[in-house]
Amino acid sequence: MKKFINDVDQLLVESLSGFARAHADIVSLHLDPNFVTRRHKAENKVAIISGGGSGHEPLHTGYVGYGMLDAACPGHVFTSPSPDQMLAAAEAVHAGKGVLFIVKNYAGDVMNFEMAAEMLPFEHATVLTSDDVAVENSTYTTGRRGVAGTVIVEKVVGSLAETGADLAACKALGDKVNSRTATMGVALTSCTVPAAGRPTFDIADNELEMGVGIHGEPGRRREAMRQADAIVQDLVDAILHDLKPASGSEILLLVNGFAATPLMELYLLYNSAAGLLEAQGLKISRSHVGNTTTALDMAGASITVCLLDDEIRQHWDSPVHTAGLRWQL
Amino acid sequence: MKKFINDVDQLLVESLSGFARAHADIVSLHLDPNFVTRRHKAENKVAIISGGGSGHEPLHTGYVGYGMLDAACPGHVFTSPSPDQMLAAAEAVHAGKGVLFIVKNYAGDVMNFEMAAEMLPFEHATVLTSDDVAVENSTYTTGRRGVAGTVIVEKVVGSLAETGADLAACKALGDKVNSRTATMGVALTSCTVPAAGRPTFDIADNELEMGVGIHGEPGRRREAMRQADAIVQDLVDAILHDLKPASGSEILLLVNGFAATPLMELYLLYNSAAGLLEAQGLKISRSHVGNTTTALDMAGASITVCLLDDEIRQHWDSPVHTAGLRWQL
Amino acid sequence: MRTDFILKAIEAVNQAVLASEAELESLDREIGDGDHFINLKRGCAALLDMREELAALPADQVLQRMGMKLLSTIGGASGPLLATIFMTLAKHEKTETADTLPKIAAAFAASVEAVKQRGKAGLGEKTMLDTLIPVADTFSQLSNAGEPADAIYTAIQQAAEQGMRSTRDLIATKGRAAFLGERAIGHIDAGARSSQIIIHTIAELARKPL
Amino acid sequence: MRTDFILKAIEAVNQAVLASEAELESLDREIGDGDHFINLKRGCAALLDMREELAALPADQVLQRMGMKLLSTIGGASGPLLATIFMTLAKHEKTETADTLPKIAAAFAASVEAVKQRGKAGLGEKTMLDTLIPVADTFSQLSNAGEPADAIYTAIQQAAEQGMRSTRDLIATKGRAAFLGERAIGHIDAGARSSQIIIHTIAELARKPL
Ligand SMILES: Nc1ncnc2c1ncn2[C@@H]1O[C@H](COP(=O)(O)OP(=O)(O)O)[C@@H](O)[C@H]1O
Ligand SMILES: Nc1ncnc2c1ncn2[C@@H]1O[C@H](COP(=O)(O)OP(=O)(O)O)[C@@H](O)[C@H]1O
Ligand SMILES: [Mg+2]
Ligand SMILES: [Mg+2]
Ligand SMILES: [Mg+2]
Ligand SMILES: [Mg+2]
Repeated sequence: MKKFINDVDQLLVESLSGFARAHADIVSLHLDPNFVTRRHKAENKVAIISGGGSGHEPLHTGYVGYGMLDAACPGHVFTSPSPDQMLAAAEAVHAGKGVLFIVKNYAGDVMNFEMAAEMLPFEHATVLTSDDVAVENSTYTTGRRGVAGTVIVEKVVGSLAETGADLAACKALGDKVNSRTATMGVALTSCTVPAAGRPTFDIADNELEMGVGIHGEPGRRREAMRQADAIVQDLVDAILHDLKPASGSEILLLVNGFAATPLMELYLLYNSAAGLLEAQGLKISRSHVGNTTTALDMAGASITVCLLDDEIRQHWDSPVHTAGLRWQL
Repeated sequence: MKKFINDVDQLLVESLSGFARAHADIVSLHLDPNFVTRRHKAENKVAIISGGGSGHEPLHTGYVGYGMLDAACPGHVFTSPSPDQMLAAAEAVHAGKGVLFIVKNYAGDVMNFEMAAEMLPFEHATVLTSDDVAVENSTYTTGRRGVAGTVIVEKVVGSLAETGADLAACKALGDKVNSRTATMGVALTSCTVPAAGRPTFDIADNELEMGVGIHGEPGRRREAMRQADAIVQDLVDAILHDLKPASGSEILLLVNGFAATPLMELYLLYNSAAGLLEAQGLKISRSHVGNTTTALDMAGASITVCLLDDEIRQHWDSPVHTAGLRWQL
Repeated sequence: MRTDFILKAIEAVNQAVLASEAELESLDREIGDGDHFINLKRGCAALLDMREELAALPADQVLQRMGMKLLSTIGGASGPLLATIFMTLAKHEKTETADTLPKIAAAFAASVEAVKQRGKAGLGEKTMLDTLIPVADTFSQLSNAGEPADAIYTAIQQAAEQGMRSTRDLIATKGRAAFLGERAIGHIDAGARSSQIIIHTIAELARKPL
Repeated sequence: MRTDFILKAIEAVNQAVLASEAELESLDREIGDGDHFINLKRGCAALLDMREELAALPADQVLQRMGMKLLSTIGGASGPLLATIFMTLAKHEKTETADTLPKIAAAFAASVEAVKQRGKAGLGEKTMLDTLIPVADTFSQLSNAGEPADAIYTAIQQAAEQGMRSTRDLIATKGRAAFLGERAIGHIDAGARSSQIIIHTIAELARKPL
């Protein structure tokens, strides 16, 4: 393992400190318990709080700021944060209109946020994101994982909250976006959890992991490496099989890098995906390409399609000012 | 080599096509010869054109748009573009006030831009960037390489050009920024040129390359891997040795990832660098952290310090709307 | 329960967990995300750090503080679940001191029930509950039947081991391994193994005179 | 110069370059950026593609088109430099057909002079000029002295080889290797080697009756 770190135990705090220093105009960092808030507390709006294990940067800390989150609670690497973090964050950012938690659907995250919610002295609701179509959905299981589509949920709900909408409306829009969003990812290499010091999985030079999770969880299947177009075909098929969009539907296409895959390749994937989706009669009216939801140092990428409607498009386009997404401000 | 590509020979065009599709609101792509222009041609300003070998994305195509470049000419991977590209780009974006080329100081780039300039039917000037302090400067040699500091030159000069400033003023500001900017980089792994199919250099698991170039050129020395703080100390020392800033100087601190190094580590490097620079009495008034000037799939990072003054700060802060940098718009 | 026993147990469990680093790490790497050992280690270290503070407190407060500490230091899926065990034990200890084996068994059974609630999971879902549920059942049955303490400890250890091993052939429907479907078969669940190690260690300690 | 000879040379040089893939690639990887072979291959392929178009043209136009084509397909440092050679040869061919060895040598010497101007470089800077300059000198001297053609070709090949080898012990002051300082010592310059291969191949071809 070769990484820029000093001491594995200090990695998180040092990285958060650098983040907060570099973006001091946008965020404030609170330690012990750890959480990040906007530099200037917002008033008279639903407080939007997310969080999860670290190692997915810019998710979630990088999305704290005007138009997205009020606070983010970073856990240890790939480990969900604990309820005291959510409670302290909620205490700091609650602005009289309740708290909405946006939580990726993993047992650990769900339980920790649930315990925080039970102890929370404010009105609250939770949006669980579960956009990863690599995982079969079933009422008897944990269900799907929340992955890169979470960024779209955070952007869109964050925008609505900025208008002064109430908790129920924010929760409803979050659920709607989640239900219209599907993601499928592929890894070319494993990630290495710093504290473990060795790759999470072994993968040969001529293999890929189709449907990998953003923590390096195994996916649907291990396959032979092949051309980008063939890989994208499988990703897009899985997404369309799930979303079943009507021809003519308007979509947001997000190509997300897991960290180690260069932009040059992400744009090539975008090109391939856009071609396939347009051939299906879909209208790509919004696009985003970049490392939005990473998996430590993994090489790989995911493709996300969100079915737009006027409401979602409008809230995607609205002003945002965070470390990770910024426009119109 | 495991990369998302179809055919090595098509990689560049497919990637450029994806880039142009994803950012169709900002740019237009022209093929054969290859160049990228703003979607809407700017009028009555100096045309700012940059270019260089591909593999450094978002540099330079990602910086085409309001407030930065009018056009960028992407060469093959790590190979400077050819004069016909610059000529066609200039023809497309010249707006009556002359053309300014921003060129990273490599023999190939310099000669190709020079030949284009000689054939150019418009008034023109060139800013050569040479911020890489890993290389000793000397009047008898090629001099230093242009690396991540180029982004600052492009942003600042692009902003001035937007005000209608003339060619001489744009050239002068570019030269000023370059002379006040110093960068030093370090690699943890090699990059792999797709057409070559194997890593450019071998490096052991316990080694780093101090002063590496953004094409995987060897640096000052091969050293033992060590803690991030110690690595950053060497980078910062090299920069300060070169810039010799007066205590109290105001600076822009840029931590640039070479592509495969996660944001989490880049922020840790930022934290370390900020601490050292502030201990020297410097005032970090602007910051930027991310993959701005990459080296294909290399793991590693560079640190850039730019000595600000009112003029440079103002043009750094001004509105920009490109794929790679966007604020206030 | 007695505070001094709890403190001894913290030390013993910490050692047992540290001794299983490679195994726990690789179990969670195979069908999870590889951090289960690190999470437990962090929790154990936090408990060790608070021994002095705990020593002066009655057992119910000790258990409650341990639960809160685990809740805020472990994170992940195992954090809230392990914390739930201690917080439930604390509640029981407060209303009625668990000074006999049947009372301890009842408190433990209530804790496991609370874990089921929190995790919305039951037997056969390839989680720590596959260790915990058989242990709670065995413990209650044998202690209510008045079996000798040593026999109970041995039976608990066997139940834990058997439960842990049963996870190997299961498909997971809860936790991170649930994302794997059939691919989880053939791997023991990390949380089932760590709970078994913890239970084995505490039973061993209980066997010896303090 | 004759168009049919130039066309034959394109084919021969293309084959020689392709045959040196591994060596050229590794030379430029050691002290450059590893793309020199790819750049040359792209240039050769472009010239091969235009053979039909060239076949009908007089030599000066052939050389000019080759230069322009290389300029727009190679890129990098070698693109403008190799293009400069052909564009200078074309200019000479236009004013006075190079139909004798002394005239060809003069045109070649002028081309090398143009490369020096373009690259702002001279002998001993560890570039292709360390091959080109000795070749130009030898060619001019021997052809002006009226030496037999075969002896001239042999001497040119030797000069190229010796010049190429001389780069091994040099520090580079121009091109990408200049960034390396002392670390470039011990490595032959890729452009010096490729120029030597090209010159060797053309001299070999010139030796044979067409
Ligand atoms: N819903 C659940 N109910 C009971 N136990 C669970 C549940 N989800 C996960 N677990 C247990 O937690 C263990 C994983 O713990 P850990 O690795 O620390 O957390 P995470 O899965 O968040 O990385 C699993 O091996 C499993 O035994
Ligand atoms: N200023 C110069 N003058 C003469 N030759 C040069 C100069 N700079 C570079 N070269 C030659 O160009 C060769 C490199 O070509 P190539 O690898 O194709 O381009 P790049 O260096 O841009 O990657 C070097 O090996 C050297 O021989
Ligand atoms: Mg975890
Ligand atoms: Mg090159
Ligand atoms: Mg785990
Ligand atoms: Mg080269």
